[in-house]
Amino acid sequence: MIGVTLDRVSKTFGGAKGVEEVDVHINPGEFFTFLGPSGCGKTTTLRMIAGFYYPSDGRILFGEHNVTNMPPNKRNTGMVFQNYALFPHMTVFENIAFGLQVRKQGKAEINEKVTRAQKLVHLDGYGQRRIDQLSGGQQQRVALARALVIEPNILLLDEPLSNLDAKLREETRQEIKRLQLELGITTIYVTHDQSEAMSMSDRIMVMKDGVVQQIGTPHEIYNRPVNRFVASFIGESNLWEGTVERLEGGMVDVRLAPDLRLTGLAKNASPECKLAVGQKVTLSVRPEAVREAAASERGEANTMAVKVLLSEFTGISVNYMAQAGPLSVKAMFVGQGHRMRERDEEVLFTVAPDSIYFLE
Amino acid sequence: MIGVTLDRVSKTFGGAKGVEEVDVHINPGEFFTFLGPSGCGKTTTLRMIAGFYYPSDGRILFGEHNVTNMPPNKRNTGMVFQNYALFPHMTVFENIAFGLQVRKQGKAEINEKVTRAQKLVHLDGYGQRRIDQLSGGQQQRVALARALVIEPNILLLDEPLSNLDAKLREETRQEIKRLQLELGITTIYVTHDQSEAMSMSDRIMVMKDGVVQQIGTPHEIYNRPVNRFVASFIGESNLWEGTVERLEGGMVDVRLAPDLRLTGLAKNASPECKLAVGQKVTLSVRPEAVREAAASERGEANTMAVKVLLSEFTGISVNYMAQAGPLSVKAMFVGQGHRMRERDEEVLFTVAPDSIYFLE
Amino acid sequence: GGGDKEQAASGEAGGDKGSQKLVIYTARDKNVVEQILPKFEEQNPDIDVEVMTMGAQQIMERVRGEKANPQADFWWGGTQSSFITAANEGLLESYKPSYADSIPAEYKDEQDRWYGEMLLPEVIMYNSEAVKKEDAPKDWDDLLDPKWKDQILIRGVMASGTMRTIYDAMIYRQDPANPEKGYEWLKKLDANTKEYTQDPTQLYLKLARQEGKLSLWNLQDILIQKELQKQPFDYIYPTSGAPILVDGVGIIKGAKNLDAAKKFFDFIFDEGQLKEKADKLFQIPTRTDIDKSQFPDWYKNLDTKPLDLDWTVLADKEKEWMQYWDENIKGKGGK
Amino acid sequence: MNKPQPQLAPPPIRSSSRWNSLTRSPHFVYVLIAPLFLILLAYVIYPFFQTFRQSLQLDGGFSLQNYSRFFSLEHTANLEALWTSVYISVLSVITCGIVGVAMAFLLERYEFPGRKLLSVLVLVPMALPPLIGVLSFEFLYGSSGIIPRGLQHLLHLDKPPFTLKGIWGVLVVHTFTMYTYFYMTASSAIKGLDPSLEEAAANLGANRFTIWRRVILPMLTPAIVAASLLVFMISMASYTAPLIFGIERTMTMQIYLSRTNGDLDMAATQSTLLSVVSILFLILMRWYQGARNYQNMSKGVSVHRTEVKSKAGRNTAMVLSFLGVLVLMLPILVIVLLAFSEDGKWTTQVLPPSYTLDHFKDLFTDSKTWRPIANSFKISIAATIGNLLFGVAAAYAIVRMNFKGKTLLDILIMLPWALPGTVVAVNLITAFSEPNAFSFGQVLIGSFWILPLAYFVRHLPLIFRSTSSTLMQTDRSVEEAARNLGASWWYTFRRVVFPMALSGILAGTLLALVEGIGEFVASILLYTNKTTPISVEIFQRMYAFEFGTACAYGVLQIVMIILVLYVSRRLTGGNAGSAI
Ligand SMILES: Nc1ncnc2c1ncn2[C@@H]1O[C@H](COP(=O)(O)OP(=O)(O)OP(=O)(O)O)[C@@H](O)[C@H]1O
Ligand SMILES: Nc1ncnc2c1ncn2[C@@H]1O[C@H](COP(=O)(O)OP(=O)(O)OP(=O)(O)O)[C@@H](O)[C@H]1O
Ligand SMILES: [Mg+2]
Ligand SMILES: [Mg+2]
Repeated sequence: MIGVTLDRVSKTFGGAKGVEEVDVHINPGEFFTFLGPSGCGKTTTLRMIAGFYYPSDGRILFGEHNVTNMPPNKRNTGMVFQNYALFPHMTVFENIAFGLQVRKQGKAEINEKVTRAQKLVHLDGYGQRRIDQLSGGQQQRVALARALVIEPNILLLDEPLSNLDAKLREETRQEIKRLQLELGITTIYVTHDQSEAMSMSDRIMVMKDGVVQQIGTPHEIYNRPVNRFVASFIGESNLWEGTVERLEGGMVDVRLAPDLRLTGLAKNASPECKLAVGQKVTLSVRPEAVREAAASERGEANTMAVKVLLSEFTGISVNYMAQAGPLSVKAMFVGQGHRMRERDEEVLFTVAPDSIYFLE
Repeated sequence: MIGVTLDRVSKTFGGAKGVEEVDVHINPGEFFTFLGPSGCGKTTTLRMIAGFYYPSDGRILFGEHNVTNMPPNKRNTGMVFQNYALFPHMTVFENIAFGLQVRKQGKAEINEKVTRAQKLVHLDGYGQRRIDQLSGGQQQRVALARALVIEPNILLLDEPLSNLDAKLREETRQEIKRLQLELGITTIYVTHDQSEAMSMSDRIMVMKDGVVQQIGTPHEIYNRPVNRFVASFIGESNLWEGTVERLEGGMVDVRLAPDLRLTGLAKNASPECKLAVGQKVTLSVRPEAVREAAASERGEANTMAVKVLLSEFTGISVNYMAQAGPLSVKAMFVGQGHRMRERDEEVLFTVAPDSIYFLE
Repeated sequence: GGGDKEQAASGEAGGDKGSQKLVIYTARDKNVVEQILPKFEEQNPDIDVEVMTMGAQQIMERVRGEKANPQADFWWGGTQSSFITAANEGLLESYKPSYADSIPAEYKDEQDRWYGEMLLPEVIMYNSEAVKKEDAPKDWDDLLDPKWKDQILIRGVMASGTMRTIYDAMIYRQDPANPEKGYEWLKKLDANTKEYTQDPTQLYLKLARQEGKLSLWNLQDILIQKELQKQPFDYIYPTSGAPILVDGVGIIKGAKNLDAAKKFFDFIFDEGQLKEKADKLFQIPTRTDIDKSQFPDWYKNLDTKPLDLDWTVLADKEKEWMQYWDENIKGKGGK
Repeated sequence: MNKPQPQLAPPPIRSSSRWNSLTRSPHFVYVLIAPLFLILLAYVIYPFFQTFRQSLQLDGGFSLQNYSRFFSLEHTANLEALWTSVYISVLSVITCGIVGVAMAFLLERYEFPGRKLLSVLVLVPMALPPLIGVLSFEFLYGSSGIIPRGLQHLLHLDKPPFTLKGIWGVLVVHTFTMYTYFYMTASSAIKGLDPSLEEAAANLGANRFTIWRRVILPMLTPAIVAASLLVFMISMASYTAPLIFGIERTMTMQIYLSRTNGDLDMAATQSTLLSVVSILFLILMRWYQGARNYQNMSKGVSVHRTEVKSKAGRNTAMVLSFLGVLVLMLPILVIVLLAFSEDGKWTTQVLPPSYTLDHFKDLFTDSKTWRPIANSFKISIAATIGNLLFGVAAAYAIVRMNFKGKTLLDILIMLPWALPGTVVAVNLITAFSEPNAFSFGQVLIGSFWILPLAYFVRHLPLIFRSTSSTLMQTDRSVEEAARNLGASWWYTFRRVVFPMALSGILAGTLLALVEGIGEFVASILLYTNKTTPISVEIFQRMYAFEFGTACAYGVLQIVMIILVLYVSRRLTGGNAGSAI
């Protein structure tokens, strides 16, 4: 098991900046995820760890060892490239076997390992296919198998499941997780799927425009985002601005509109947010924290009457976009118990005080 | 607006079969989705519609017009390729402008449209970049813009959002939907993301191994799947086998285990499922339909005591894998109200009779 | 190297006999070489001769390039002018043979660095199938007759020492002091010229195929083509005389096998050899001390009347005249 | 190095030694490319420097007088020659490009019966023996040629309806003999082209023509640039073709004249300017090519090529390629015809009147016949192996590595190609007639090795060009993947880079090999009796006016080359390493 340290690493492309001063220590055996909008520098960072880019600045350590200038083939990392980078002139089998052949393993051993890897990604029987005879998802699975089969010290996965269906993704995810735990592989995972990131990762690093925003466990990131960007990027969030009116007994009253006031708990505030009476703050409320209130609750604290603008059924849930005075409210109701409303209907929503989070 | 008819279309590759007897009529202006596991023939079908493969058998009609042998450039379809297929020797601007230039539009007009398209996919300012200077997601967005900008009659989208983050995907999805509605474009969408399929599609075609399983609205597919495959593929589902014990007053009692009996509504059965006492049936229960029961409910109908095997927090929900006697139970709880259980704790779960669906 | 085995196998090197070697660069064609060499080898069995055939210009280039470490010993065959150039560049060794005095001064170098081996009168050539002897032009000026328009083929002038000499001679013939007259004459010739061919082979092929009927060429080659190759060619010796070129030989400076080279030098000027060459190869020797009556008929009947030329003037003016011709006359005579 | 690692052990990181810190330095790349520059120093800079120095020297001093003489407006012959050479070269590039790319397209893009055979035959004109090759054009299209005379007889005209003359003649000869550069590079590029790009363009509404103009041709740019450079420079240095068709005012002719006149300074000046023009063209091309990216960028590997092809298109392609190959083969066929006809008998007839097997009898009864053939193969193979090693390494360095001096490297590689063969040979003679370090203390002149060396130097750019254009097309992330899987640089090269670039490497290798077998201009100045190559042998037979035998010899050469082409095709399974 080996940790990875990025020591104030930056990378610029000519004039354009790729990433800036990434400074993070990834623990041995950790499952670490890079999360961020498209073009924020995830791949760039990963490629520096793999050794394909030299950082313009900063150092990269594997354990205690400075590997900043070490050639990629000495690093013993396994990478799934975002564009797969399969060997077009080799069959599926040969692609997967490549890393093992490089390691001079025996024929029988290679055969067995490759067969196992093929099974793992549901490609048994495809060994002799040429790469151009595979579907997009199948290609991605070959790329995955190729990286996993060598059981590297560090696994670098750049959106390895983006072209797979949910079922297969789920299975593969578990398989990756199992391998990681079994072999103690340090895994760095790039994904655009927040829920995937949430459920698999030990820690997540959220980036934006090449700059790290927050590093923390999924719980921390989700429940205690450091800024508006993180709050809105990780899952849906209602972000409402208001002014603190009262601060008493750990409770905070915030006025959002002349006739709308919400009460939350003072401890639910980001480190950067100083709560004080008269201070402008941003409230972050997750859509699934919005509940439907009974008619009897009208007028009670934290309850608001809203008009439905848009409703949408996703299978597991019903999502609303609604309007409460000047505020737009996103809400999400899960499960059978809910009658779906149409556009322009009026509903009562309520938000529990402990599900309000304060941002700067 | 123009409809697309696939008239018993098949495609084989040498010996290997791609798709088999696809027979579907897509209405003018409809948003139609192909859904299925990786390698099931979605891309193949799409490529036949675009004109890159000849069907081995069957006809393809656009409206009334047989286009089976029409060259691709006459079809006025816009396609986002699964592999993007961007022109590497052109800049972002040139890539997007290509289709407009082919259509001999004026310079000013092209300029304006391309700029608009770039903005739409959040690539303003990237016009002069070379393709190899873009991140994976940015490339995908160029591919999308290139297909959208020509405002084709038929839009063929092959996993167009697979490498975008949730935020951007959401926005882009809405943009596609808006364009489709505004211009009445018939859209055929391939995705591996079930919830995306659910929320956007007018109808969905579920495929497996090149064979169509079910065609229907998202509601139908989700709530009335025709077989086990569809039930389990579209969203998570608990599939339990049991024997019908009683059939009375629209209610069905099914014994799953010596000490476990569930009651459901007879009307919730797939067309292929004949309910009769003594008949073996499969019950499909969505994880989100499983609720936690209060201790007081122990022993009541449809309530079962389970042992937690695995629990997982995804941000909006807590997911469980649990064991009830011989059955494994997946459950999903959304929202704040739930206390997360650890492995080996015992919980009471209950399933409402109207959320049980019967399959053959 | 891979060559060693070959050497032993073919027995060409035979260095173990302690025998001498002789490397000859020659612009003579294969017929000549095959005629003469065996006889030389017969006489000098201890000399191992290696002959490399190439164009005169290529010999020049090779000798020049190898100046620092000469690979060849003897240069056999080349125009007077290339020998003069080579001598001036210090590429040739002086050697005065015993019969030196029998060769007129204009056919040899004053410092004995090269000697003329044979004379090449430049004459009018015609296709004997297409033109009857009596219709053929009798003298240079007859070539300008408009009836020969597009009937004359000329070997590319600039690339050929022979042709350049003929053309210089034509200018000189008109008036060496005022080349304008010569230019006028050449302009008219150019008007009648159908094509300048790239090399002799082309010239023969085209003339045989009657793309044209006349040409200017040297006597020896015409006879070889006529007698040995059975080509339908014949010649007219111009009544006013022909420019006579000298084809020479020389020993290369720094030759590694100087003795053998000298032996070969003497051998080719040997009386018997000269006669045989005249007989079989239509060569006109430079040596004047040999009785003409022993020679074959064609030579006995030949009146080698030279044009009256001053070779120093020619050498001096050649570049200027030819450059003018190339820039202002060639291809423009018809207009 | 690559022993399997125990799974839980820390990564196999060696403690840094001095060697490691050296190899990890960003300047280490200069150590890697140093051998390339060393070879160029030894075999290009050192021999050629003399030429350039000489052009600047006058009476022992340094002077630009030669250059002012060249550009003086009094005698415009030099300038005219320069202009003629340049415009012939540009036109040649265009005509060769059209023919070569069109043939590549027909033979690569359509599958029809006989395609394999045609795609071997189409390469055969490359094997045209240099001396008789040019003559065969005369026999075909000259005023007494088969076609003009045939038409004259057929149509009962007084005169042949056309003859090949002047610029047109030069262009025809250049096109027929040089289109293979385009054909080779373009067909390997078409093989490597990502088919999904065409699909994308078609889907956006582009018709075939637009797809060609906007997508395929631009994507072939590296291949076209490579071939253009080769054709441009070799046309600039072309000597015989202009001479035959009466275009005597060319740079090569001027150089020839200066050399015969013993005006070596001027010859050096002219040579220098000739190469300067070629180098300017090279820089222009590099700039043009550098503006864009040609690497396949698609995610994953595209599905096999579009299968929608009309029957009509296929048949047209079949007929066109058959006709094309036939026309291109005509000069070869004429040589075969001549080899079987009696010398001197073919005069005013359309076709030779009498035939004979004597020429071949002569050849096959002469025990020395096979010596030159064996020599040519030996020399050419030796040189090609050198070119292969050097060319591939240099191409890889230029396309994939980051260092300063790429343009210089490129120029040095192209330099010997840009100069007339005579100049190259003479420079080599001068440089290697005495022992020195670069010849390992040997006198190379007069030895076997000078010829392979000359071929190596002259054909430096062939493999380099075609390989680098293929490399430019392939996605480099594949290499990264291999490295990531632990493959050393060499292993990656062997298992990934080489197979993926194979079609380009092979194209260049065949070009170099065949060029070598036909090489004349330098050979004639460097051969010895033991190392006489085919071309010199043919020359000597021509010189002795054994024209028929020379042609028979040419036929033998052509047959050998066809065998080489056929075998190479068999060995590589036809579409060697089509990367996509
Ligand atoms: N050229 C080919 N030759 C042979 N088999 C092929 C070829 N192209 C595709 N296939 C096979 O046809 C099946 C369908 O492929 P297709 O690309 O349509 O899948 P898909 O549904 O798009 O999958 P994905 O979601 O992974 O992209 C796959 O099993 C694939 O391996
Ligand atoms: N070679 C390059 N030249 C210039 N800019 C580049 C280059 N490569 C990447 N970039 C830019 O650097 C930024 C970061 O790119 P990177 O590939 O790391 O993004 P990413 O986070 O992986 O995005 P995605 O999720 O879309 O793959 C992007 O804005 C991209 O445009
Ligand atoms: Mg990326
Ligand atoms: Mg697909």
